[in-house]
Amino acid sequence: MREITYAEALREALREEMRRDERVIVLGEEVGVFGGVYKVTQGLLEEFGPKRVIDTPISEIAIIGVAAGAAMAGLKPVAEIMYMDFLTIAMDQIVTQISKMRFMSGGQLKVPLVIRTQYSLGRVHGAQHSQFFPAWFLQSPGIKVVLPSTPYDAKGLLKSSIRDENPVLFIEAGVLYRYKGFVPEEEYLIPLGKADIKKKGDDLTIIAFSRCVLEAMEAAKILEDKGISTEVIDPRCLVPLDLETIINSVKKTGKVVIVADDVKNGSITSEIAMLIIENVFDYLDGPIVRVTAPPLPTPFSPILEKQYMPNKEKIIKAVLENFKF
Amino acid sequence: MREITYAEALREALREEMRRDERVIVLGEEVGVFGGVYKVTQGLLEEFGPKRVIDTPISEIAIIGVAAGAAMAGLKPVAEIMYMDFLTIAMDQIVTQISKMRFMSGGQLKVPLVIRTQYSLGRVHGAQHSQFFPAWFLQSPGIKVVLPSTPYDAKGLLKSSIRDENPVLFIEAGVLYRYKGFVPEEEYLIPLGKADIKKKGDDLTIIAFSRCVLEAMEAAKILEDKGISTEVIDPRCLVPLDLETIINSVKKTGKVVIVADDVKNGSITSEIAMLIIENVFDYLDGPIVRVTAPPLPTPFSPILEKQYMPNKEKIIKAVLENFKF
Amino acid sequence: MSIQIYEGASLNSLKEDSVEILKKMLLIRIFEEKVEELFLVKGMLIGPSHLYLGQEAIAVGFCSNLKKEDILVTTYRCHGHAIAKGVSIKKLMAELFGKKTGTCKGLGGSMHAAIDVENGVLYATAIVGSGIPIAAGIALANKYQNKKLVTVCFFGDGAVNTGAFHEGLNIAALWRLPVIFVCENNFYAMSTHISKSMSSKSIAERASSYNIDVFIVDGNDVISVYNLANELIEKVRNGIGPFFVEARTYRMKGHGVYDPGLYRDKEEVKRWLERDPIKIYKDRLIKENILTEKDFEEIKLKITQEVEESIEFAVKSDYLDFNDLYNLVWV
Amino acid sequence: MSIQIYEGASLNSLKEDSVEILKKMLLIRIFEEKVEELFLVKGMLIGPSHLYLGQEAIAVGFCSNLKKEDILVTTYRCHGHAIAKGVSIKKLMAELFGKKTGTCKGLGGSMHAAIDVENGVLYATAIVGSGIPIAAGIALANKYQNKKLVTVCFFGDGAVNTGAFHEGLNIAALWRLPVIFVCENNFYAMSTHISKSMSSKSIAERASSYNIDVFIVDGNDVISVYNLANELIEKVRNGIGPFFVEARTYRMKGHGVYDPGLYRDKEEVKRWLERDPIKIYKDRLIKENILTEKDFEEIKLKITQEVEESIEFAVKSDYLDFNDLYNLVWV
Ligand SMILES: Cc1ncc(C[n+]2csc(CCOP(=O)(O)OP(=O)(O)O)c2C)c(N)n1
Ligand SMILES: Cc1ncc(C[n+]2csc(CCOP(=O)(O)OP(=O)(O)O)c2C)c(N)n1
Ligand SMILES: [Mg+2]
Ligand SMILES: [Mg+2]
Repeated sequence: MREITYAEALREALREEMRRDERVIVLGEEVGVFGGVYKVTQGLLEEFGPKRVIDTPISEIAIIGVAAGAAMAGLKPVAEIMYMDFLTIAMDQIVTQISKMRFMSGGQLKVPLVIRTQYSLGRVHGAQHSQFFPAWFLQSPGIKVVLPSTPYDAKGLLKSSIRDENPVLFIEAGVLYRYKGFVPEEEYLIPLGKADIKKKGDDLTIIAFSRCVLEAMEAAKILEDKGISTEVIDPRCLVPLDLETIINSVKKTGKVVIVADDVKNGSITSEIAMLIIENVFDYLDGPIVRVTAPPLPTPFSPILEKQYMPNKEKIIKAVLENFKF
Repeated sequence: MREITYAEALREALREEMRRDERVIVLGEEVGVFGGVYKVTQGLLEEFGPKRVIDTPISEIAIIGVAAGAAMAGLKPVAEIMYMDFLTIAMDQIVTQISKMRFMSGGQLKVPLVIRTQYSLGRVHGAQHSQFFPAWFLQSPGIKVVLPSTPYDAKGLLKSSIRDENPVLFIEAGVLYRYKGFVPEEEYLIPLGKADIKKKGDDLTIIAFSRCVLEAMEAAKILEDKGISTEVIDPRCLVPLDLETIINSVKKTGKVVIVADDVKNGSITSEIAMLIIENVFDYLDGPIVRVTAPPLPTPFSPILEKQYMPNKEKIIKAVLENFKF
Repeated sequence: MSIQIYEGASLNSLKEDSVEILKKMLLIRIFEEKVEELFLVKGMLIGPSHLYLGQEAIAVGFCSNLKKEDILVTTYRCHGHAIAKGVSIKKLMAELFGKKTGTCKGLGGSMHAAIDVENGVLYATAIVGSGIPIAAGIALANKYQNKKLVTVCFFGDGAVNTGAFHEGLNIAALWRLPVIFVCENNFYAMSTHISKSMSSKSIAERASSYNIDVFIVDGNDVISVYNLANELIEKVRNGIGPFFVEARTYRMKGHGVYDPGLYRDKEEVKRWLERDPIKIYKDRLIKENILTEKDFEEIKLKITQEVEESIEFAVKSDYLDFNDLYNLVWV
Repeated sequence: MSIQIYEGASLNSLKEDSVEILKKMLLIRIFEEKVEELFLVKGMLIGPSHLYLGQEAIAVGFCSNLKKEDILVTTYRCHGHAIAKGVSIKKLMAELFGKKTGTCKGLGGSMHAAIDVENGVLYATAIVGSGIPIAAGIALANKYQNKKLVTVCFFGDGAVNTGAFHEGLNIAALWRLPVIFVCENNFYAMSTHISKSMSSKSIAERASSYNIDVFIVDGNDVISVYNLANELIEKVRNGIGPFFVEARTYRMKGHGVYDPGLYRDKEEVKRWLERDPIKIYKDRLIKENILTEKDFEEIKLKITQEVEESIEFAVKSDYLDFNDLYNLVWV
């Protein structure tokens, strides 16, 4: 079984899709000569040339705007925004333009593009380089949101994102780039909107996103030893959301913990929790417990950042809390 | 009893605070010579001169950035962003800069500014001029969020916002500008973070925000005739949120409907609902029902826009649905 | 790069098109006057709407040189560009009424009504400046695919101060993209005169600092606009670009239909109204014996008829069913 | 407005400051070298950090002319500006360690470590370009309050392509704000050479299109920078502004501490290293008999000692308690 890193898996996805489809181009800051600040696009310039792997100025508005225009006119751009924080510069293009293009043109426009970005929480980057706010895009119908947690998922989901005819925001977890996992040699795709049950279990459902899936898996192992059998679900996509898989699990376990790296208030955990309550309330036999970041900007200090983040201890505590009921 | 419009009430607040405190300045597109596209700032230029009432270029990044700098350096700027949609252009300044300045400087910086904006849902403005996404700012600790629903509240809250030492996002409802209500001649302030019980009641709590408060009040009247006594709570501020008032009401009624103009997924209603569930779950004797916009961009067509928006009929339906339990 | 004041008042080059051009300008004029009436007098339309009255020469001068497949990116002030590019006025009018027979099925409204992929109007945005990087992206795709297509991006003087303008122009110039940026300088952004919003001496000067060839043209003189457009479009079709045009013009009315425009000096308004682009051009055609006053009246009558029919069409059309909206968010 | 290539190599004007200036530059140099060691050799520091090695003449040339109350806005590459402006290196170092004795109590880290309100460093932002409109706002407030304060805003060549740069510069020029924009053009934004990111012929040319007086100065020649700064600061203090300075310089090392900088041509690097601003200045001082080689060695030793002490201070300091964080979000 072949093991490669999350970054390599992403690179393979890009390379395969670029080979497969001439319309796919890559653009962003440092994606070409430098191979990406986290080396995800390394080697692409050499293979595909500067026409298809395009270094841009520090112009986030234009990176996204150009990608949108190119998508309208027949290409399939993959635009990289170096840190998720910098999406805040391009929100007009992402939310007020791209997400609404198809709808407000009465279905005329098609804007098949992927915005790749990564959040750096956990890498001691401080308040302006650690933001994670996927919930914003729930409020902006018209763009899909993907949150891969493993090399396998990263590759399969990125390939599907590139083939999708809709705009896709593909949010990577910076801390995972060097993390290795099984990725087959053969080509495969993972459909957008299909959750993955990362671990089967009967007593409680842990729903975790992105980096937190790993923490959840470790917590699950420890809990198993304590005799608590948890099921770990990784929705993988926030939009579209595979509510069915979540619901089926909750029907089985009756207990839920939701884990994500965003700040608690208005987080994706609020939304997932409400969806569960609105759909399968009667099956719940304990409170839904949420494990998230607290309502603070991210502190730089390494010690404080660790305390700030969701981790396996906090997840275990949440699970045990649920079992008090 | 004096009745004035919501726009006039806002103007009075600005005028009074500008008279009271020389540090208060107003800046934005069309705020000076034109008096504001919705006439909120009319007459201010004449009274306070171009040094304090500053027309800007179409530069949303700079409007907010300049306000931030001026606030750091001792002024109390009130920056106007003409439509809430245009906040998407300035999100870096609002979220990645302003909201984090105090925290990431270790408490050194103070950035007392107000960003006034308005959302135009209900005015047939189409997808790019009708957005309402207050939930975004829940994810960005460090900025207060105010949502006035009446002329009285608008005035009292704006005055408090200007006096506050923190950044405040003050979101007006465009459809309410011409709506009249009681506003006393004498000066008054409304503290930020204090909900208002717009109507007392015993059977069910309706929590409504901004424009939806009016719809809720009309629904409440009709429900009263049907023998259902609802309590209508207007939190008025999203950050800080007066959870206590909400909790006390829920403890009394056991039933909740939450109404807001944002798109359902990831909306402020999700968060409020979860807070209720996390705090007073045991008091609930029916599902929390949410009345929001559907997961679509806003359609232009006047007929479709009406169907798109929360209204009293939808609220009544939600209340009756709750009573099925 | 160079800044050139373009004057190309020769009628010769547009001979075949000369009456067509007048008709197009008139169609825009009469369409917009009717729209204004539908808002202000008849109360049949609501919402924001920004008329193209007085700027007709620019849209027509450019679009008369474009092929159907060539691409426009425009703004909320888009009716004129749409008509000049060949979009059906029936669909356009229906869009203003929010009907499902509209260009955008009634979901866009006046500010996006121009969007008509079939006729190459790929985008009309209501956010000032936002179309500029998008147009650059379209040009990039055309260049990449070796399509000999021309992209023309229209925007106003107010857009020049947005971050999107700066980032988009820099990239278009840096990558030498086949696109023409046309800034319709009507000297006002809402009530704000350009002297109050832009530090540079002129739009042309600012644009040329990006290392782009810039042309200043009288936007009320359709012959000059046409001839300039012809030259630039030819170049861009052959892969040379980008270009920037500052077309100086004036709004006959307020910013939007509801704006009486009182902030403008009466003398200034009067001076510009005397330079009505249709009147100037019509007089020229008559002087050159290409047209008679009678021809003109006939054309006007016919167009008025056509516009009335578009209203009838729009009024009779249905609204989309709300449930259909769910099928229009995603591909 | 004009673009002027500034050369002011006269030592006279800085006589009293001349040794102080060397000391400041050396303090920055040695501080940064130690920081690099703490990251790469000792592994005692983590996270992103961007050293000021090679650019010392710019910060020192400017800040030596500023009063304590004058204001800086800087970026993630901010240690040099902080030191030049008088921020304690103990607090600075403690900030890099994330300790509560740091300038920002450990909440900012290297990229914001310069923020020290007491010493007039009001802001250090990690988002390229974002400080430019903020600096304009600070200048607006100073002008409004009739404070005779100077605001200096530092940023890199890469910032020139951001929307924030454009909007901020336009407003500063339009409103004639008392601020000096100093673009430290080290020719690279990460690995991207300026020729690959900017369409304009030069940063100076782009800046001057905003109707601002622009000066190009050798950023490795502290005497020129000092003299230019002195002239401009005098003017700005008297209400004349804004000004824009393109200071040409070079990073001695990679973009951040972990970047070996392999994308740069070896010859180019070599050429620039020969123009080490400290070496140039030191040689000049020795030549002019203001300093001896021995003085220099003594100064170095003393500074090294001082930097070592800052490390000791930082290491010994405590972290903030997590619960304290809740008191630092709101006033
Ligand atoms: C980013 C942004 N800011 C503000 C507005 C509000 N607004 C709409 S049109 C307009 C004036 C634009 O003027 P100009 O670019 O000169 O175009 P014109 O209307 O004259 O055609 C403004 C400020 C907007 N739509 N988008
Ligand atoms: C808006 C934004 N985009 C991208 C980045 C990532 N980034 C950090 S520094 C940098 C290069 C900046 O170069 P320059 O402005 O020349 O400053 P220098 O590092 O050379 O001092 C980039 C791209 C960022 N911090 N902010
Ligand atoms: Mg204009
Ligand atoms: Mg640089």
